[in-house]
Amino acid sequence: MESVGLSGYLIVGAVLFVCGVICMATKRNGIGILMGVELVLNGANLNFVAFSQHTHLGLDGQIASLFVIVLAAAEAAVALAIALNFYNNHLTIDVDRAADLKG
Amino acid sequence: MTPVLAASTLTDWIDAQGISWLPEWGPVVLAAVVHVILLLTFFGLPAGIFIWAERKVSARIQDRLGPTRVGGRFGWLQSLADGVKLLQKEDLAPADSDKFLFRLAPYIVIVAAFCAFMFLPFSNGWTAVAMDCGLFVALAVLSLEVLGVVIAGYSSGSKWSLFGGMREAAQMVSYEVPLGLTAVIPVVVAGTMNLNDIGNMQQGMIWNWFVFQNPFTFLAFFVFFVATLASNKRAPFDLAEAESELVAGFITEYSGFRWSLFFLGEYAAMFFVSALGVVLFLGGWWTGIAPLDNWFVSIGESCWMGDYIVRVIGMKIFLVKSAILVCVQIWVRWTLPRLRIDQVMTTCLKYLVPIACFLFLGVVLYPLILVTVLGRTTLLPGSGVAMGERVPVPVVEAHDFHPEPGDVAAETVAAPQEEEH
Amino acid sequence: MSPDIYIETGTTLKWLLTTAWLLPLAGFLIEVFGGYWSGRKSRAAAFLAVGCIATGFVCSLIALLTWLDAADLNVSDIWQNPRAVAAATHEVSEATHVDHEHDADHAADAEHHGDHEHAVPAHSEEEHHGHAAHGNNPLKFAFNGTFYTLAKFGRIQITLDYYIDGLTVLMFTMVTFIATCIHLFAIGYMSDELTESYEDHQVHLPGGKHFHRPGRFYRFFSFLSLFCFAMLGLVLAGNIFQVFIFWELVGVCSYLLIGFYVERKSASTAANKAFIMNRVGDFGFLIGLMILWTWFGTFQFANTNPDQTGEQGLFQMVRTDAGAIETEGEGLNRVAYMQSATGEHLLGNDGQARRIPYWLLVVAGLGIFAGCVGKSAQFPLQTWLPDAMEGPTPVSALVHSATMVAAGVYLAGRFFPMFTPEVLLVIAYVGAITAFIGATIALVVTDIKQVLAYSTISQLGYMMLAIGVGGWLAGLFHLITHAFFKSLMFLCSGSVIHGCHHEQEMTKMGGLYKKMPITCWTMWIGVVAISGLAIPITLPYLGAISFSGFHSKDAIIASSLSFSTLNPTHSLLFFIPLITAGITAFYMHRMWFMTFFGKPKDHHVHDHAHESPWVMCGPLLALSFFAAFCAVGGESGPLANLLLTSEPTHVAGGVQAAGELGLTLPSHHEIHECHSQAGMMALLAALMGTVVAYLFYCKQAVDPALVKARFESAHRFLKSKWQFDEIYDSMFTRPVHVVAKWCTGFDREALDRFLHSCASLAVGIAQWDRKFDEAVVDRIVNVFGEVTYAAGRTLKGVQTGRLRQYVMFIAAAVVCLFVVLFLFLPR
Amino acid sequence: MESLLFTIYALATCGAALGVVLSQNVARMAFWLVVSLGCVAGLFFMLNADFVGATQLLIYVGGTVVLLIFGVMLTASGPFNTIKSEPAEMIQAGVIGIALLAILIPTVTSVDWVGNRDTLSHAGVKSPSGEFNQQGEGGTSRHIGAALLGVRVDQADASAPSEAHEHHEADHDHGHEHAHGEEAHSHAAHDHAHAQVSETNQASGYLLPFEIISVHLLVVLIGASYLARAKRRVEQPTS
Repeated sequence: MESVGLSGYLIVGAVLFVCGVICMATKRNGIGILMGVELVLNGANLNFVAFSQHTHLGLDGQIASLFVIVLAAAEAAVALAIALNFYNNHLTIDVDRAADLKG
Repeated sequence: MTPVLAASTLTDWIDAQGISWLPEWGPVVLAAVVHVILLLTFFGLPAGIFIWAERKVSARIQDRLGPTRVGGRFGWLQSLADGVKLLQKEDLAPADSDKFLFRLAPYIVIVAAFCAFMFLPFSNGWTAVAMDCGLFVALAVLSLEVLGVVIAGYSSGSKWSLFGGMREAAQMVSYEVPLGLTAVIPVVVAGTMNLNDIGNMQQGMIWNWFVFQNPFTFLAFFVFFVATLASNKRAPFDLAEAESELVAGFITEYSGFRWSLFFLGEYAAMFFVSALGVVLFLGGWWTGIAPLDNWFVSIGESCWMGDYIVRVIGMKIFLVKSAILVCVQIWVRWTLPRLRIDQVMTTCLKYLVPIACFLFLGVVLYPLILVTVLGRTTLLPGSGVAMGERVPVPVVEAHDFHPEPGDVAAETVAAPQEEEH
Repeated sequence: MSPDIYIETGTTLKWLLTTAWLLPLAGFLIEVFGGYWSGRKSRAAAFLAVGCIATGFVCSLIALLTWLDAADLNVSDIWQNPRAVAAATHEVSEATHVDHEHDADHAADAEHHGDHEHAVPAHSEEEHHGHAAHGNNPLKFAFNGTFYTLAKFGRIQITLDYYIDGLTVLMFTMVTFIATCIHLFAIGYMSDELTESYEDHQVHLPGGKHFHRPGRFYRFFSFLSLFCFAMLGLVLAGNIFQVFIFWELVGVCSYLLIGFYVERKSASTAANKAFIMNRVGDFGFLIGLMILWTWFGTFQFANTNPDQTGEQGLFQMVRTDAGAIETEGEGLNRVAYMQSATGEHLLGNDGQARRIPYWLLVVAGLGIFAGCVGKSAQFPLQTWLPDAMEGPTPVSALVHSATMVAAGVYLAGRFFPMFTPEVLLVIAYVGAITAFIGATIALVVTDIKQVLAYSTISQLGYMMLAIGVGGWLAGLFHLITHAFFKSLMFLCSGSVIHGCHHEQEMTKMGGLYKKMPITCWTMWIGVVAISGLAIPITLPYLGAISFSGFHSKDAIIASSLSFSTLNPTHSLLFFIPLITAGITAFYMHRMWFMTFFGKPKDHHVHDHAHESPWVMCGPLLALSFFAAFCAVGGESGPLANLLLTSEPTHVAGGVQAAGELGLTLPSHHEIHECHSQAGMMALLAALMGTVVAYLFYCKQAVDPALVKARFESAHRFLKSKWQFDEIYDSMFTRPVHVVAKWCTGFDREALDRFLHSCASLAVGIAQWDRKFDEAVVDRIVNVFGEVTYAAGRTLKGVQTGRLRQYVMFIAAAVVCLFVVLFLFLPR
Repeated sequence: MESLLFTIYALATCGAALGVVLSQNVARMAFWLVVSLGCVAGLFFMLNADFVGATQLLIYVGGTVVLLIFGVMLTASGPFNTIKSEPAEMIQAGVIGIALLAILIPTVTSVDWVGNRDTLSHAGVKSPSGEFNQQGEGGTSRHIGAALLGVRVDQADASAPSEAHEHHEADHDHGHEHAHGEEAHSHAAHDHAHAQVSETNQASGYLLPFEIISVHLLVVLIGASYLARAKRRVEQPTS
């Protein structure tokens, strides 16, 4: 079987990353932003694993991606808690309303 | 020419036939098709049978007769008749619903349940996808099922459904923890996550089954069973579709074919977790009577097609064990009252999780304690294989000599073991 | 005795006595912590305390029997076969001998009683040949061991030990028995306290009211239990340091119990007095301890375990096998050699023989004895004991007559091997003086408890005297007998006081014998016993017809007579006790007659008097039995024989021209020779005293008031207790006050002024510092703050608070960076 | 075959990611996210990282996304309400996104990865990692576990001091060792010991980070449950 090569995976990762960034930049829904973050992390993960397979990174890449997955779960939990708190206080999840500290 | 039953995978066999006109991806696709067809059988048939069994068992428990007419006696074709009826119904979607997701949800459920079957060994070596971390992937795939339920609940546009979906989400996320922990316990005992290896390790007399391996695994099996009940939304944990509170929970708005897909998924998942329990704890495809097993194996070695016959026998044993577990699930459902949602969460978070953690700790420490106290890793002298010795040595194949990186890597893996001698 | 049996017996005794010892502690803890929750009207504490101490008594009794068995001193043996030396030299009755053959010398005696010697090889061997079966042990035989090691400093260590011999077991039995009786008595006596609101008639509040407080029944019993624990611990202790610990604990209990009616000024003062007086003695004790620790490196009495090669005890180091102190040199250069287990000189780390300056040994002995002086209320520290009568009467009976004050005598007896002849002489003189002073004061006091208190002082002096003159047996014999009859008399007085509604003045009593017959006649037994009266007829095996006090006092007089015969310069040591014996008989009968006979002097008291309840009379009867018969058989009786088992080896044979002063201590044989003579003289003196008292106070043949008027100055002198309190006041208290005043002045004038000037200086500096702070430091900080604030204000606009905009900025910035990189970075 | 699968997965991934960006309904976003992440898991499987793929499925898809949907349900103020972004913002974001892509993709493609790898290995920076898992067998879980403990399957050969030595060591293969007799055995043992030492110098394992992350996770969960616990809702002035 011929190899797809590293570039293909990296491009997919880049697309994921960019989508995530756009998601973060455009969504007014707090949870939407969270999803954007997840996309960005996944883009990074994909890069890690691809490098792990195709370059000298070796298992380090896989382990790093494992750590990223676990930390992303933690991040999601905290972010969700914050979102719920925010919702409790503002009765909406629109992050544009989160401007209480604006000078 | 490699005999079909001796090939390690179907792909190998088809490759070995040397059919020249097949494209390069041909054998893989062909094998996939065959596997899917086989699995669909195991996916659909038992589900149908169990739906029928549920009706009969519940009827008997309630001192009724249940279906009696369809198919002559015992109403054994009742499931089929139901299916036909459901297929004929109109495919409805409520006006307020998110139609796209609403239509999609049942497929997610059914696909998740089906995919889990790919990793299940039905008999020694009969697995569609043999993976080293088969158990892990199977559990992961099975956990996707909840997504369908939650989306179904959300997209229905009904508060009953929404509540059902939320409950399901909370319940599943919680019960995944004890389920995972107790599923890891046999892995600790076996030293591998390969389901086929785990099954093969329980060869021999009945006390070689992992459930009887030590007190911790024994308890772990029951925790596992309870957690599977909950993750399957089976009574007494069927809060997601609690008909007395939520009409029908997340399936309130569904009808016809899509409704039946949910049910098919549920019963298939029931069968799957039972089979998983059998592989992990109850000796898989072994009878638990060593002479009998040995006799089977000797048949397999002696006569033509023996290998095949033996595996078929193993599969029968396996199916019977799983069916018994499914029947226990049915029995539990029609015997115990439903819990409240807070009780469900309490059961999980305050009892099952700590118990599972304790058992996990126990099963890790148990051989150490045995070694300290008795000087060996098994309770009874000579029974079973010592736990530490069970762990398969990392695969180090003796390749032909050429300076290939992987070879040298393998060499070094062996190094630590070398040190020990 | 084989090592196996030795260990077995020792273990049995150890556990029995430990149980008896720790039970009161358990009782104390439960009472103290549980008493808080139980009601004020509950007697539970009393029952618990009685239960603990009674169980302790049973344990002690079993231990006593075990001991007798182990020592082959079974009951019939004691009666019929008086042992070895004791029997040979002390087979005494009123000038008649039961068994003439026992007059023979030791060897003949040993031959004669071959069978007996076979039974008790350890004793005979030790006594006759000085070679103990288990090494260098001047103390016949004893069990010892360690409970717990408190601290270890290299080879030397501080431990909790036990040391069990005949004396220990006997003391245990005596203490637990008397304590049991007194606990029972106290249930009745202290029943006033079973109330939520106890009115203390002796505490006067302004406005003519009396003080009210909740009853303290449980507290009383918890203190009693603690006291029992401490006393038993003292007796069981296996090293001198442990003795000191319990010594202090006993002192604390005494303090608590004397000050039980803490609201009464007199009681709290008396408690303080007792405590401080004891501190004076304990100071000496501590000096003694330090000397011993420095030179000997151990506190243990002796190590007698046959199969255990532990450190040697103090006694074994000081005395040779034969029981002598081996010395060398003269005067201050004199040194004493320490002995090793093999009978040779103990070698130090440098290979030289270990020695201790002789004078230090004397000082150590005197120091320890100073502790005994304080605890046993000997001259010159005797003044606290009469004041201690402020405590409830059971306390007086238990603590201040029978047991605690006896602890001093006990320690003097226990530590006897460490005392050099010089120390013994001091002990003897102190004892004699104390006996005389106590007795004379007792002549004139009218408070019934005070009479008994002074008689206690006097009797303790007797015991010390006996020990000082080498009559080890006599002293401890008297200790036991005295404990019984003195506690009996105190309880009787308690019964009288209780019956007369807390009236203690004898001048208001009289004619009570009809009102309270049991109390009257039990007290009579005590009075006769302490007076040493007897009928000079001898019965076989039983000796003279007499009560216990006769035998023991007889022994003391005999010892002192023998001593003064051998050392004519010290003949005063015979005459003082003889005279005192007469005085004793007089004042005891005076008290008895004044209380129970004659005409009632105060009709109010007389009319309301009543016999005490049975819970109080029962103990009286029990104690009176023992007061009468515990010493039956005299010095060949069971009690004396039991004591003899723990007598130090060197006592029996006497000591010739020992020490710097060349004193000679009488041997058993010599004491025995004086016995009949001394006995007659003592009896005569006692009879005289009795008759005079009868004439004075019963027959009214002579008016006491007339005599009082005649000897007015002497009476005043005695009444003011030989003016000890005044002397102490002017000697110690006032100078201290003056010094304190000077100190105060110095404090105020010099120290305070200096401190004040320091403070004002600091304030001045601080003011300057503050100005600097405000002008320089604060301004700098403020400038920074203002700059930062201004910067913040200007940058505020950038902070839009819109999350998505930030993301956008970041992304745009990344793009820009890349572009810049691509444009300007060389490829 | 592989490229076909890759194409499918890659397209699905990117398409679903676009779906996340473009859909306005949060629930749909979540669905697309699931599809995207699932396909990433598929890509992981294709990269022979089966353990990572399974973890991705179990934790990401099964756990995190369910949590997200849970959050969606809890914070929905009305049925299927959408908070729409302004078109201008969308355009802004799109421009920036395209600019980013335009930078990233040429960067990726312009690097000669294979050449780099060969260059590096020839320079002796690090020996080639190669296929530490046999093609198609997957089975990285055991290797990852070993790597957590510091035993590296993929980098082991780095310890070999020279090419010649490597030859020698390969000669004493595990299977044949006993046939070589005492001398060979001791020699091999010596080699292994050597390898051990240099290994410990090189890689200390990921056990400590792993433990730190476990504790971190615990802390985060407790903190999250504290944050999210029910509080009295502050009345918001309706605007």
